Amino acid sequence: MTCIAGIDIGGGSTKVVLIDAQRRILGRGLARSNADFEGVAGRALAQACEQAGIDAEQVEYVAATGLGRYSLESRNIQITDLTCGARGAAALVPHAQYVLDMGSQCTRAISLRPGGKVKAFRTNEKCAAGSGGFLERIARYLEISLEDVGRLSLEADDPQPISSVCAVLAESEIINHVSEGRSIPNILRGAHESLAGRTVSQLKMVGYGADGAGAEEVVVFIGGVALQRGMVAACEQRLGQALVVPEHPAHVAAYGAALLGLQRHLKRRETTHAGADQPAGRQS
Amino acid sequence: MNASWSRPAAGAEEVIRECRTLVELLPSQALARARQSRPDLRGLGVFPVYAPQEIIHAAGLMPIGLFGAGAKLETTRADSRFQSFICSIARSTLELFLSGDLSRESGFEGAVFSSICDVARNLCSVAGRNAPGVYVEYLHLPQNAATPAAREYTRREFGRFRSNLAQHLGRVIDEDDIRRSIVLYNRVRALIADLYDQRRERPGSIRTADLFAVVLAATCMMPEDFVPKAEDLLCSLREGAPVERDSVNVVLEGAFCEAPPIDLIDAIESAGCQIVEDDLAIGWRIFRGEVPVEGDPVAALADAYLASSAYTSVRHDSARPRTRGLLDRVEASGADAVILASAKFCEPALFDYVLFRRALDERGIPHLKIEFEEKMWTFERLRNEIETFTESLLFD
Amino acid sequence: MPTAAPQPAPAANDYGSVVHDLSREVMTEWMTQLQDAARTGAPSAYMMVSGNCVEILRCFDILPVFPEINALQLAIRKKALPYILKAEEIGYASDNCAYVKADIGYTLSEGVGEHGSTPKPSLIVCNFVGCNVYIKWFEHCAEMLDVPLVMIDVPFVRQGEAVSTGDLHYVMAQLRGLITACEELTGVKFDIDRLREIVGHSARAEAGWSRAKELCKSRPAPFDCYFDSINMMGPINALRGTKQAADFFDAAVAHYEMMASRGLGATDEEQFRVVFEGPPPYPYYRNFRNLFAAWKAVCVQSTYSTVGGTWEFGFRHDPDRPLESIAEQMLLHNLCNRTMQERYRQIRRYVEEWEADALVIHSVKSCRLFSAGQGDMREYFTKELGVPTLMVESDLEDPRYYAEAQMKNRIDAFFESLQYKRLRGSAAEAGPVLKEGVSDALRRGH
Amino acid sequence: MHYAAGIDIGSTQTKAVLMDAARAIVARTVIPTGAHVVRAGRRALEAIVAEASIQAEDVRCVIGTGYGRYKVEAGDAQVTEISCHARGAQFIFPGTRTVIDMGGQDTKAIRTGPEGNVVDFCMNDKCAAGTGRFLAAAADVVGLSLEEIGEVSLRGTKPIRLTSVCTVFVESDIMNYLAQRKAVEDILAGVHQAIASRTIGLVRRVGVEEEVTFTGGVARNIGMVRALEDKLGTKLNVGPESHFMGALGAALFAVDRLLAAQPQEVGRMDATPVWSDGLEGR
Ligand SMILES: Nc1ncnc2c1ncn2[C@@H]1O[C@H](COP(=O)(O)OP(=O)(O)O)[C@@H](O)[C@H]1O
Ligand SMILES: Nc1ncnc2c1ncn2[C@@H]1O[C@H](COP(=O)(O)OP(=O)(O)O)[C@@H](O)[C@H]1O
Ligand code: SF4
Ligand code: SF4
Ligand code: SF4
Repeated sequence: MTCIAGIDIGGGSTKVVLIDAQRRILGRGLARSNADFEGVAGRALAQACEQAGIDAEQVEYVAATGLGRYSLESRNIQITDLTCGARGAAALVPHAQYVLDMGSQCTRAISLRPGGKVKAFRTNEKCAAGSGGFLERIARYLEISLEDVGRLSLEADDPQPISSVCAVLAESEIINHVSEGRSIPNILRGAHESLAGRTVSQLKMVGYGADGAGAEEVVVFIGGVALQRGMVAACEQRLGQALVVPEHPAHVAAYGAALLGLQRHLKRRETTHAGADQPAGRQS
Repeated sequence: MNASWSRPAAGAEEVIRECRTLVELLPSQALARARQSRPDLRGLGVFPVYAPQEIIHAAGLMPIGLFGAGAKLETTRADSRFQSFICSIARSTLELFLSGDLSRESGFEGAVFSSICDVARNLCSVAGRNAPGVYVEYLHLPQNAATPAAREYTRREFGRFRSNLAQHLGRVIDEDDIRRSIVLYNRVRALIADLYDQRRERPGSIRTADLFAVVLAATCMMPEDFVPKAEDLLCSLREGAPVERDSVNVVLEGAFCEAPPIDLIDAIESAGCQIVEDDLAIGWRIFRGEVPVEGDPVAALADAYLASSAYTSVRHDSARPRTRGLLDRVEASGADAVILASAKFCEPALFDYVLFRRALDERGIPHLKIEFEEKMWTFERLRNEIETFTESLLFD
Repeated sequence: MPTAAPQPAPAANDYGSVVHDLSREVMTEWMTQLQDAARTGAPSAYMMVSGNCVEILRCFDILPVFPEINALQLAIRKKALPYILKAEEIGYASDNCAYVKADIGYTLSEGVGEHGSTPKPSLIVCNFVGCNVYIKWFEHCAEMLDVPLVMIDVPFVRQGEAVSTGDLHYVMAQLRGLITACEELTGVKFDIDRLREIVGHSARAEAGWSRAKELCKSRPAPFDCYFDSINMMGPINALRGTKQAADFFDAAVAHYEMMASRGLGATDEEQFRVVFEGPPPYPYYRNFRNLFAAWKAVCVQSTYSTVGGTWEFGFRHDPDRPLESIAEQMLLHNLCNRTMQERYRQIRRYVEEWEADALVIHSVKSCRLFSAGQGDMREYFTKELGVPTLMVESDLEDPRYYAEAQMKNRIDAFFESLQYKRLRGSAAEAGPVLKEGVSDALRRGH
Repeated sequence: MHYAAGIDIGSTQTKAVLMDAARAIVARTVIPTGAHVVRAGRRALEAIVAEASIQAEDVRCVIGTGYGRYKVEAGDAQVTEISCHARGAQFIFPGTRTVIDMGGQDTKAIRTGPEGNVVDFCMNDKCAAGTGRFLAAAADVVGLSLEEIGEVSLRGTKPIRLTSVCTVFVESDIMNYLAQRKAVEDILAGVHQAIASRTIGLVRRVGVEEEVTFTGGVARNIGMVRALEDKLGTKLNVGPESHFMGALGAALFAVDRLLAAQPQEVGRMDATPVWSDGLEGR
C-alpha cells in the first residue's frame, strides 16, 4: 500500500500527516518543536505511524515543509509551508478562494488560483506584533492553558484594545491592562481583535474584497491559532463573514505537503528522471 | 542543482573571482589597489544613483561607486546621526566618512551626491559637516521632461560640477580629456550591455550574482583596467555552453541604490528564479547608446542624461513614465515575472511599488515584493517567499 | 527636589483662543469653498505647502487644494488610521510617508470628488520644493484621479545662501509654463497687475506673521510658536495672497501686541523657553502639548512654522517683481529647500535671538525631509553649542508610533535635568555617610 | 528617627531602598513587578520596612520612579528613573560621568554632572529590541536561566552574528542556529555582543566620559558587563547595588525632601564620607 508522509516542521510544533494513494488520511502526529528538528520529526512521524498502524519503513515518500524543511535528511522533497497550506486547504474546502494561516511565528494571507495554487500571498511584517507565539506568552503570563484561550476570549464584554505594533511593547500593554484590573476574557479578546485587525488587512492586501465589498468569499482559516475560537470570531467580526476552519487546522500544511508529495511520487513512478524530486532549479 | 549552471571557461572564472574579491573591499582599499600602478591617483566617491563619471575621470581622479559598506563595516557611529528608520546605505556611507575610510588620508578628494531622495540630500549635508576638508558636491539633477529650459539648466548644472571640481583641485578639466573619458566609459557601458545580452540570450551562461559582481567591480576600478577584463570575460563566456534550466525568468527591479547582498541574488536564483534583467547599479550603465563626443562634451553628457538615460525611480519624466519603462523592460527581456526588491526604508522604491503593482496586475504579470538590507546575511524568510513564488509558477 | 509634573494648564487659554477663533473663521470659509467646488466642479488645483506659488493660481481664480492640509486635518481629528490602512492594502509600505497614505486612502474612499469634501482637481501642480516625496505623491494622484500634472522642478539650494541666476531662470521659465497651463484651463488671460495686487496681499500677511513671531521674543511669549502657530500657518500657507489672510494677521498681531504689552503669556508663569524642530504629532496634538504645558514650557520659535517661508528673516513677496519674488521664495526663502547645515544656522539664530533654554527635536518617522540626520543636529547642538537638546520620536500622522508613557518619561526627565539645581534640596552638596550595618544590609540583598 | 524610601517600579522588577536621614542605606529589596503594579509597590515598601524592623510611620517621604512611578500609593512625588539612576550612580561611585542603565524594556545612556545631575541622556527608540527582555527571551530559547546566560556567554569562542536584536524574532533566529548545531555559548556570546554594540551606539550619543557606571538589572549579567567593557575599552563600575540604582536615587531625592522639611537634621551630614572603600570590592 502506498503511504506518503507530509511533515511540517514549524517553529512552534511539528505536524505529520500520512496519506495513501487515494489521498485518504491514515494518521496524524504532533510534537513540540525544538532545535533538534530531525528528532522531533521522527517522534511526530512515529506517532502518526502508530495511529495508522504501520511502521515507518512503509512510508514511501516524504515531503517536508515548514521552516525546518531543509534539516530533514530523510525528505524526498521540500516545499514551502505557504504552497502546502494553500494546497491542503483547497483539497479540504472546495472552492476555497483565500487562506489565512496563523502559526506560532508567522501569519500569512494567501489568495488561491483554481486547483489550490498560490496566486498571491503576504506574510506579516517584521514589526507587526506577533502570531501564535505572542498569544502563547500571554496565556503563560495570565496562567491559563492554551486550550482555554479561545473559550475565555468569547466571554469578553469589554475588549481591551492593544495599540502597539511591537509584540514586546504589546506585552507590557497587556501587563498594564491586568494591573488596571481588566478581566482575563477582555484582555484575551482585545489581543485577538488587534491581531484580527492586522490579519484582515493582510487578507485585503492579497485582493480580498477588492471587487465589490460584501461579496461572500470562501476564506479558510488554518494553522494552530485557528484552534482558538475567540480568534476565529474576531476575524469573522472584522470580515463580516464566516470563515471555514477545517477539522485539524494545524495539520493542513502537513496534509498539503503529503498531497504534493503523492503527486511527485506518482510522477516519479512514470518518469524516473532524476532531479524531478525538486522544484526545478532548486539548490539545497 | 548547481550542475545546471554551465561552468564558465577558465578565463571567465578568473575574472569573476577577481571582481568578487574586489567588491568585498572597502572604498579606500579598492582605491589603494588602483594606486599600486598609479601611486598619486586620488579618488572621488559617487553616491548612487548617477553622477557624470567622465568629468571626474577627466579631472584625473578615479570615480568610485559608493554602495554602502554592507557587512564589511560595523555601523556604530553613524547610528547616532541617522535613526533606525533610515535606509542602511545612508548610515553605512556616513560610517565610511566618520571612520576615516572616506578621507583625504585614504586618498579621497571627496564625494558627490545627487537629488535622488530626502535621505541622500540630508546625508550629503551631514557628511560634509562631519568630514571637514573633504569636498562634497550635491547635484540637483532635473526632475522634469526634456524641455529647452531643462536642457539649459542641466547643461549649466553639469558645467557647475566641472568648474567646482576644477577649482577644488586647482587645475583645469580639459575638454579633450572629457572626450577621451567619454569614449572610455562608452566602451565600459557597451561591454556591460553585451554581458547583459549574454545572460538574457543564453540564460545560465553567467550567474547574476557574478554579473552583479562584475558591474560593481566596474564602479571601483579605473575604466582602463576594467575594459580588457570585461573583454576577456565576454569571449570566454561566448565559448562556454550554457545548460537551459527549467526556471522562471524574472526582472529584478528596485535595487537601483542600496545594493542587495550578492548572496541574496544567489538565493533568488537558487530558489528557481532566473534573473534576465535588473536595475542593479543602474547609474553606471544608465545610457543605452553612445554619448557623442562631437561638440561640447559636458553639454553632450547633460543632454544624454536628460533625454536618453534609462528610467529610474529617482527621476520624474512626464514624457517617459516609469511604469511604461518597467513594462518595456519585461517585454524586451521576455521575462515571465517581476521581483520588486526594494531596500528596507527606501521611499522611492516603496512608492513606485504601488504604481508598478497596478500596471503588472492589469497585464496579469506575476510579481513578488521583497525587502532587503545590505547588511543581511540570513535569508530564511525571503527564501521562503521566493520559493513559494517559484512554486506557484512552476508546480502543476 | 523634583516634584511631579504639575497638572497641565488648559492648552488654549482664553487669550490664545481669540486668534484660534479668527483663524477658524477664515479657514472654514476656504473649506466651504472647497466643498462647493467639489459639487460645482469650479476650477481647482492641487499644490504642496512648502515654498508654494499659490499667488499664480489666485491670479486665475483657481481654487488651491492642499492634500497636506487634508492629511493634517485627518490626523488631528484622529481619523487618519483607517485611511492609512486602506492605502497599505493597495501596496503602500508601512515605511512610506503616512501623510501620503492618509490622503490617498481618503481619495480612494471617495473623499475627493462630488461626494467628498474636496474637489477633484482640474490640475495638479507639483511645486517640488525640497521634499522628494511630493513628486511621488502627486504622480500617484495624477494617475489615480487621471488629472494632468504640471511639474515645477525647483533646484535645491546647494551652495549656502546663494541662488544662481541660472536656477532663477529655470524656475521662472517653469512658472511661465504654469501660467500658460492656467490660461488654457480657465480661458483667462494672464494679468500681471492682478498678480501684483495678490503678491501685495501676500507681503502684508508675511509682515504680520513676522511681527507676530518677533513678539515671541518678549517674556512671557504671547503665544506658543509651535502649538499655537498652526492657527497662523493655515492662513499664511493656504490663504496667502488674499485680503482676508492679510487682515487676519493684522488682527492677530494687534491681539498679541496687547498681550505682550500687558505681560500676558501663552501659559501663566512661563518657566522654560524652547525652540522646536520637526512637525508635531498631530494624532496626539493635545496630549503632546500638555506634556510640555505641565512644565510651563513655551515654544518661542519653531522650524516647522517656516515650511511655507522664512519671512522672519526679512524676505517679502514684491509687487514690483511679482514673478521673480515668487521664484526666489520657492528657491531660497523656505525651510525645506535648504541644506541641513542651513537649518542648523536657522535654529541657532532662534536659540540665540529668541533666548531659548533648550531645543526640542520631534523626530517623525514619516518625514525623512525633516528627520533624516536629526541625530547629527542633536550632536551639533549638544556637543558643539552646549544647547540642552531633547530628541523624541513618533509620527506626524500615524497614531501607531506614539507611545505616551515613553514620551512622558523622556520629556519629564529632560525638564528635571533642566531644573535640577532648583530641585536639589539644601543638603544636596553633603556627601553620603554609611554607618555600621549597611554593609550587612547590602549583603542581605545578596 | 525618620526614614526616606525610593521605590522603582520597573517593567519586570520592582526595587525599593530605605534610607535614614544620614543617607545611609538601611534596607533594600527587589521583587518581580508582576501583573499588579500597585501591589508590587506596596509589597516592596512593606518588605524594606520589615527588613529594617522599623515602624512604617517613621518613613516620612517616599518617592516613586520607574515606569510605574505614578502607581506608588505612598508616593509623595515622582521622579523619572533617568534622574534617579544618575543620582544613585554618583552616590555609590562619585567619579561617575556616564551611566548605562539596561532594564527590562529600555536602555539608557546618561551623562552626569559632578553632583549626579543629568547633563544629557539618550534612550533606545520606541523599539524594544536589544533590551533586558531580549536577553530573557534568548535565555528561554536556549533553556538557561537569566543568572546563567552571562557566564555561559563568556565561554563562547566563535560568536555568531544575529540578523537583528529584535526581541520578537530572536526565538526563530536562535532556533535556526541551534538547528545548524551551533554551540550555545557561541550563540549567547553573539547575543551579548549584538546588544553591546547597539548599546555603545547609544552611549556615543551622549559621549563616553569616564568613569562609566553600569546600572539596571542587566548589570547583574557578567556577560553583558564584559561585552560592554570590551567594546568601550574601559572598566565599568558595577556593584551589588547596581540593580537598585534607580530606587537608590529616588531614596536620595526623598532624603533631600526630608531634610528640606526639617533642616535640623542637616547637622548630621558633616561626618566624613567613608563609604566607597569596601563597597567596590564586593
Ligand atoms: N490546542 C490549542 N489551542 C489553542 N491554540 C493553540 C493550540 N495549539 C496550538 N495553538 C496555537 O497555535 C500556535 C502554533 O501553531 P502552528 O501552526 O503549529 O505554528 P507553527 O507551524 O509555526 O509551529 C501556537 O503558538 C498557539 O498559539
Ligand atoms: N539575576 C539576574 N541576572 C542577570 N540578569 C538579570 C537578573 N535579574 C534581572 N536581570 C535582567 O534585568 C532585567 C530587568 O532589569 P530592571 O532594571 O529591573 O528592568 P525594569 O526596571 O524595566 O524592571 C531583566 O529583563 C533581566 O534581563
Ligand atoms: S522589538 Fe518590536 S519594534 Fe523592535 S524590531 Fe522587534 S518587533 Fe519591531
Ligand atoms: S536607498 Fe533609497 S532611500 Fe536610501 S538613499 Fe538610496 S534612494 Fe534614498
Ligand atoms: S515627507 Fe515630509 S514633507 Fe514630504 S510629504 Fe511627507 S510629511 Fe510632507
